[in-house]
Amino acid sequence: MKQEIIIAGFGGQGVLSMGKILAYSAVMQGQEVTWMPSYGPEMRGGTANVTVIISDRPISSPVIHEYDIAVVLNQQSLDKFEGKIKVGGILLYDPNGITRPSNRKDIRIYAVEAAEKAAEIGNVRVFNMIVLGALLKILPPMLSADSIRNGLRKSLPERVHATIPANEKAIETGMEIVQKQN
Amino acid sequence: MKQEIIIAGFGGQGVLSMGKILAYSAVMQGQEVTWMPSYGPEMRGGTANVTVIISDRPISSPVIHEYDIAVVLNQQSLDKFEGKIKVGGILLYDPNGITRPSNRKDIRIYAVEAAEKAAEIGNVRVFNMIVLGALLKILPPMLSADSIRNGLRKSLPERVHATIPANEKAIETGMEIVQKQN
Amino acid sequence: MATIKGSITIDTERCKGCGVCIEVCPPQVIALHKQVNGKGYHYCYLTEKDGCVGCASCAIVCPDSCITVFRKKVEK
Amino acid sequence: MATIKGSITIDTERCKGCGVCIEVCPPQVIALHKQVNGKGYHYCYLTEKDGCVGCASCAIVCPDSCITVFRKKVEK
Amino acid sequence: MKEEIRLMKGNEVIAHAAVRAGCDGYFGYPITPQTEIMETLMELKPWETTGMVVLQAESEVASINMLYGGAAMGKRVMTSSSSPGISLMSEGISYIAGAELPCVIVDIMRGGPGLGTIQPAQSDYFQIVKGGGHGDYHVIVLAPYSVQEMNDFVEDAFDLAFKYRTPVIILSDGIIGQMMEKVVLKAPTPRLSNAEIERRYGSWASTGSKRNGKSNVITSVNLDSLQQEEFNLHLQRKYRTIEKKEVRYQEFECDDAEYLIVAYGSSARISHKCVELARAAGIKAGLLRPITLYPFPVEPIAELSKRVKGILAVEMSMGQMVEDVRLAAEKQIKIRHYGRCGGMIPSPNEVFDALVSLTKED
Amino acid sequence: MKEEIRLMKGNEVIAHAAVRAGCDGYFGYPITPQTEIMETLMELKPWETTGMVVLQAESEVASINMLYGGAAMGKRVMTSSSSPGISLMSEGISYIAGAELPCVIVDIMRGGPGLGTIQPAQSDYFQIVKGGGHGDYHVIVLAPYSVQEMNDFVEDAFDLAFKYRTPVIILSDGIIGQMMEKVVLKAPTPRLSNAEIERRYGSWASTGSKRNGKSNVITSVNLDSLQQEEFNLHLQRKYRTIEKKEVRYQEFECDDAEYLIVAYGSSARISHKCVELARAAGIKAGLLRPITLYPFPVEPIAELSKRVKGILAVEMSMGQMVEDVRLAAEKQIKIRHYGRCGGMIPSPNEVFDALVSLTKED
Amino acid sequence: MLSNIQNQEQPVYAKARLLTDKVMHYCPGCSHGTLHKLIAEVIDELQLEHKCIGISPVGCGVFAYDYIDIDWIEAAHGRAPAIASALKRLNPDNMVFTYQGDGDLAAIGTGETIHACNRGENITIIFINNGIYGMTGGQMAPTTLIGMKTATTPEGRDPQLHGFPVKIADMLCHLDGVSYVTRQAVHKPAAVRKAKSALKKAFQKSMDGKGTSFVEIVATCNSGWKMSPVAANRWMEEHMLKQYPLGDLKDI
Amino acid sequence: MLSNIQNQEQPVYAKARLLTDKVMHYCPGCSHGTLHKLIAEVIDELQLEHKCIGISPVGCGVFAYDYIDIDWIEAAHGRAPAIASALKRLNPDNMVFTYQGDGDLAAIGTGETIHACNRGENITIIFINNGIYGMTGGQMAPTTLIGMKTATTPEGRDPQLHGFPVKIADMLCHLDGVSYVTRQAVHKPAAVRKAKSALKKAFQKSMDGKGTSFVEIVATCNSGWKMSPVAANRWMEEHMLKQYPLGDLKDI
Ligand SMILES: Cc1ncc(C[n+]2csc(CCOP(=O)(O)OP(=O)(O)O)c2C)c(N)n1
Ligand SMILES: Cc1ncc(C[n+]2csc(CCOP(=O)(O)OP(=O)(O)O)c2C)c(N)n1
Ligand code: SF4
Ligand code: SF4
Ligand code: SF4
Ligand code: SF4
Repeated sequence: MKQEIIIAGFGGQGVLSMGKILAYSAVMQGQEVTWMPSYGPEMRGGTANVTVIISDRPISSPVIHEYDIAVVLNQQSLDKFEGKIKVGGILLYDPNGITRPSNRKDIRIYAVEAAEKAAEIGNVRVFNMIVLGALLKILPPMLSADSIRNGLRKSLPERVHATIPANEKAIETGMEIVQKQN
Repeated sequence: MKQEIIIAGFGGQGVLSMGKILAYSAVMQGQEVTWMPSYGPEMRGGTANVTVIISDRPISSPVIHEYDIAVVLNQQSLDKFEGKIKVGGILLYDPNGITRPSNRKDIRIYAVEAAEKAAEIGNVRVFNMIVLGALLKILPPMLSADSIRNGLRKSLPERVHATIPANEKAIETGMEIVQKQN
Repeated sequence: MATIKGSITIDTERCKGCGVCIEVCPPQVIALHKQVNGKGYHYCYLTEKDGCVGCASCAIVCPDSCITVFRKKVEK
Repeated sequence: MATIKGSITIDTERCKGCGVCIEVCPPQVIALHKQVNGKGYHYCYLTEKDGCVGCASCAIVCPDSCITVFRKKVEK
Repeated sequence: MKEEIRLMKGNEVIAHAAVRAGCDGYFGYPITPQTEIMETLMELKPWETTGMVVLQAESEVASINMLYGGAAMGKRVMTSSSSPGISLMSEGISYIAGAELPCVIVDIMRGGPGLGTIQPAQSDYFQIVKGGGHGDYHVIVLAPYSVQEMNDFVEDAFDLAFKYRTPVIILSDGIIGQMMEKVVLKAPTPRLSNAEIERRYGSWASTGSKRNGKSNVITSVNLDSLQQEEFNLHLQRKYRTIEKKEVRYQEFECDDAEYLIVAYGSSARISHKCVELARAAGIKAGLLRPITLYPFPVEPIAELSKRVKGILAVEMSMGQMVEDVRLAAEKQIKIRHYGRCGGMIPSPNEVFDALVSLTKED
Repeated sequence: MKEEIRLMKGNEVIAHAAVRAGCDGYFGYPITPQTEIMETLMELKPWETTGMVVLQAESEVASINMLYGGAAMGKRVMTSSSSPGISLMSEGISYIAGAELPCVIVDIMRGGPGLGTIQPAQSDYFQIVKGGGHGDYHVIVLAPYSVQEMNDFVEDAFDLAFKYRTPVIILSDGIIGQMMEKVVLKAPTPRLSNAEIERRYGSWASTGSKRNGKSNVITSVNLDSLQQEEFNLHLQRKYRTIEKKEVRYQEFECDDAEYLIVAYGSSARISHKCVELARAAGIKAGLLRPITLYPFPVEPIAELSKRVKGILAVEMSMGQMVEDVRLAAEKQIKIRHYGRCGGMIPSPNEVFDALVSLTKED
Repeated sequence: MLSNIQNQEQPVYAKARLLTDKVMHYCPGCSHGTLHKLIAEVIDELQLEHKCIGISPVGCGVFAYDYIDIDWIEAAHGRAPAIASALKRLNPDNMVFTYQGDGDLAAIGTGETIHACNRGENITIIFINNGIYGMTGGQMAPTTLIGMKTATTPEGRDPQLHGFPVKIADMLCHLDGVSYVTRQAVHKPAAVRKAKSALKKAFQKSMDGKGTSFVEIVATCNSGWKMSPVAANRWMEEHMLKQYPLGDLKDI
Repeated sequence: MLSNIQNQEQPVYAKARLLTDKVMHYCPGCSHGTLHKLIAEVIDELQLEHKCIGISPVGCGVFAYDYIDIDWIEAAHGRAPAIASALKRLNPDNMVFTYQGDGDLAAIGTGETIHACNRGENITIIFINNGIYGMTGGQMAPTTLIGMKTATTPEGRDPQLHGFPVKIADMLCHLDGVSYVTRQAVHKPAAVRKAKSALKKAFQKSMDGKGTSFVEIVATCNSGWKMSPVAANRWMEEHMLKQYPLGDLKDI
């Protein structure tokens, strides 16, 4: 079982830490992972993305050219990665940032109104957790709820552990509100 | 016609400038020369030497392992270069710095009491010119008096040109007092 | 008596919503908009058309040179 | 009355004949020798055996630590 | 601290591994994409636990000379930087080699020349492996290809550094430095006291102790050419030993390979995937991954070059390591190079295409 | 100033040649064995005649960056140093290459590594020819072997530098730098005005003039990897042109040679003598002397390697250029290396002995 | 009424002519932008557009060349003053200035700064002191205040471990080659106006061959400081200006 | 009588115990020799022989390790303070000092000097200011006096071309990490005695963790100056000490 996932959006949307929680959850379950970010504090603005590979066998290249799943949080990212989703793969997006949705027929498309929901909850910080929840929901079943809980705990620095319940709640919310589009 | 000459002594004995005058004289006569010094202001004291090659054909290596003529002005230099004089070559030395003269039979040996003479003249600065005179005397005849005069003029910076007559005089003295030893 | 009337225009696509201009506006007539521009920033705008005194304070401190200031003597 | 009598020894092979000691010797009893040492330097020497007052000035300024100074109280 | 499984960036791991390897001091200057090494150390505050010193220097020139100092004292010291910063260390590295001092330098390469880009590259192979500084010297170069190896090679590097009294460079790039993988952090090795250092490695370091009345001097200057030559020959003998004993490499699917890819570090990761693609496509490809770039795995490549039909050197550069492959390969077989540069990362399918072209040459 | 015959040190000649070549500025820092270059310039006071600037910098790092500045302005600028000083310039050289700027750097090599010795050596071949700095770049390297060439190559170097917008390094050593030979100094070329520079070389320099309303920017940074890669590929194309068009070498007695010596700079002088000794002893030896080390004379060596029985690479190093000889030589002929190091100079008879050994290997 | 004014009148304040239309890459509220504007204005007002060469640093200011439409040279980290020295000597008619952050100028470039000043190069050095390394993500700079938290001093700068905040401008006053040293800020309209006069004076002195001018701008890096732009300006006023008080330090 | 005194008494002044028997490579009359002696004496008197590490420079002092019998590290040109910083931090019990010429410390090593001082490293920096580059054959140093002839200023240093003599000690006083700055000489017995006390104080402060001590020794390089040793001492007194007056500059 191997999943090759790209998560992409604006810097500041929490793309990298979402990827990290996902990856850590897999580690907690004894799987192999690679988490490969775009980087560069030397460059302000622009988009950020992270490639997460989860596998039960050692992973060769952390750099890949096509994905099982793409999570895109703005139009630029959709434009960039839409064509790189494998046939039969999954696209997950938040309609809020998207002006021209995908019309690929050979993939499964899901939407999650995470930005809207976060605003509704009154905590924009949990935006990426809602997206993560949505992703976990549509991911082939490989991560147990326990692993995710542990992954979350391991990923966040001690000083913000107080926010864990809110985050867990948001993940659940995401799982609930994700919607198939095609 | 080619002459491979080493001149060696203490730093401060004027070894390098003696070699330069010799070399410049050859240049004035249209010959090829190389002048290759030991160097290093970064190293105080110790011995200095210069290899001068004069030839009517282009010179390949400025670095050589045996010499037609060796001019040595202290014991260390004699010890170092005595064995590197070609059979039939020439050794010139000032007995003043030498405690153990050479007993090679296969070379011609000359002495010049340059230090003594310079002290006598009352101008220690001309010491090396006296040695140069001696060397010119015993060198195979390849440099005209004119070339030497020109070489001297070209070698010395303008500001010391007033000393030229004294130097020329010293060269003549050297020519006069050089003595064959074997 | 003549008073000075002013006005500003703001290049809302250049604006990064830093809010520095808001701070220094003496009559306090600049604010951040609820909407965001193409880069995702809440841009600022003049809240009271007639409130601007044309002092140019906002424009002087704006790091992104978004603000153009106009001024006119108006006979009261 | 007791006076101080001094004396120095000079490591003539170390000496580089710089003459710095000569300059600072209050009774002026050091000079450069006409002869040279193994390195070709005119080394210095004490010119008047009884002239040294043992002040150590020469030794203090000697860059090459060539000079050893001795001192003794002598009853006059 | 005990053995632990963590998910971490390569850069962070270097910091953790250094503390756990009993490193005595780290000296560095910020530069992307490796600044997390120093930042992690500052978070870890090892001066409060193991006593390790962590100092942000005023420049890379200062860092490398601090390293020189610490190494001269017999301490386990480390610095890290990226391409332009490493260039500034050239004189210092030559000094450290010339004074025969042990130390570890981590280079997380980015694209050059000049200020270039902060994205990953492998275009400093010549600089690191052939010698960026002046003089006849070598440094041992380890090329990790996973976050786990970023961990493991730190202690290995210190061991090699002290065994041979030589700088060891861990040569990696922005991919391995910035990516996270699962890593097993080992239980810590305590720092050594001066006395222990002396017992283990002999008394050559300038610790100030003058223990047996004999003072130690660390220097790289010798104005007597004969002595300097002798010293150089001594260095060369040491390098011959290293070339004989310390070569490390890994082979994947080489046994029956008809085509060989040679690649190190992150390029080897990507090439590994390419081998999977090739095998899936029925091409008998294999990968030889040099782990030590100096000493280069000359023998194994020579051996394989007798058996395969072609070799593809894959680097994120315009062709540097390929020269060593050419020098190693024994007969006139086809040797091709595939590279991206300037921060561009080759994807496995590009490498696959290059491999296919190679198989199609007559 | 007019054409003149003089007896001069190689170092002095560099200074004279620079002034006569219309050099606009020299920036340097003292280091043996090349300080006479700056000293001679300070004696010549060209600022009073041609207007050339001569500045003693605070360090080699400052020198190379002054050079970068002058070059960015489109001026003919030069620096000089010796091994450790050149190491300190590594970052700057990479920047100059990365910004595609023309300049001339003179390196009078001494023995390393570290502070080493001030005596002659050729142990910085790797550093200079393979790249001391980071990134995929090359510099043109000229290796004079006489004082006359020290003169001639200065103007050549400026011409090449501007033709290709690249740094050119004159790579010499303490022998050629310190020795005197007869030299013909050519009549001076006047310095170019900004307008003339623009006419000749185009308007890329940052002169401040913004003549046609367009501002010029000199930079080596590009955070967009695709663009940076494109730039790198552009550089590579330039290097291919240089490799095709600018190779220079000289052959002595190679026509009927059975044994070939390859040597550059002062080693070539010594090896030339060795060829004389060999011919006298009935050994058909020849010498190929690379004049450009980059681009290396690959073709001619490849050609000769088909005909001769063996090749001896002679360098004052422990074996650096010999790698390029190995890469160039086409078939499996014997290639041996003879070198001295640490300031030791091989004498012609030593080289001869090494050649004789080679002839005796069957 | 409003559009009325705008239509009838020339603007009294508008984007400087020499600023390009490119949106600057700086974070919202960053002092770099304000300073760029002033430089563009001063060059224009002194009619130096066709004489000016700017040297941009390695630091957030690296791309200054994209924003001010004059000739530029991008320097290696810390070396701008060496480059500027060469330029001005090679062509004394040019107006040459460097633009440098505190890591660039006061850490890695200390030597180049001091020696250009000591030689009295007729250049202007503009020094943006924001107390942090912005571009690399907020590490300690030599100018970081005691107690200030950065990525490499997560518990605040402790002088025992990390040394003291350096007042480089004060040190430079000692050098005979230096003719003008001033410390300014750009957080308020009045400060901006003063900073502009200072820049103008510095440029004028450079063109008049008076020696080196050094204009320090105490600045914010709200990203690095992890504050809002407005809060950063306030923090700067309260803390930075205590250590780095504004005003002329030398003027001869 | 003479031999009498010598036999009976212990010498009142003799070659320092920690000086080796090796004849120093310095030119006759060079201040380096005198200073070496003082350092050897101070280390002995403070009983630091088994704690001391000296960092020798690239410059005439490079072989200091051959003459003072303690542990040494030979630094790259200008970098001694960086090395010393690392040593002292890695082993605070050590007494660490650098020994640096003016080219080494005030030209190429400016950055390392200033930042070690700013960090307040508990080391002593000994600075031999002879106004010239001795080892490379007498080129201009940052400290060369105006008008002084050197190999690179054959007509005398002209500040327009070559900048001004740098008073680095005065600049260092500004740094909060610096606890003691003094300028001394070794040309006369009284000066030598004072220089020795200054060194002692500096070493003591380093061991007491008071911050950085900086001991400048105004010195001669008679070879570089092309004077006899005695004339050089006189010239130094008349000219060098005017620009570089002796005494303590900071002591906290
Ligand atoms: C030789 C070298 N070292 C380090 C770096 C990494 N680097 C880029 S910018 C920077 C410092 C930026 O800080 P500062 O100069 O204060 O400017 P700011 O970004 O705050 O404006 C550093 C260390 C580099 N590019 N080159
Ligand atoms: C990187 C580097 N640059 C230059 C040199 C050459 N060099 C050796 S000593 C020296 C300067 C010596 O002068 P100073 O520091 O004043 O000491 P002094 O010899 O006068 O005691 C220089 C430039 C070097 N060895 N290394
Ligand atoms: S100061 Fe400028 S960028 Fe900031 S909010 Fe106001 S207009 Fe926008
Ligand atoms: S001071 Fe010392 S070296 Fe100089 S002359 Fe006197 S004893 Fe000799
Ligand atoms: S990181 Fe700091 S200095 Fe850089 S642009 Fe952002 S606010 Fe400005
Ligand atoms: S050159 Fe100068 S500094 Fe060096 S030993 Fe001689 S007198 Fe002393």
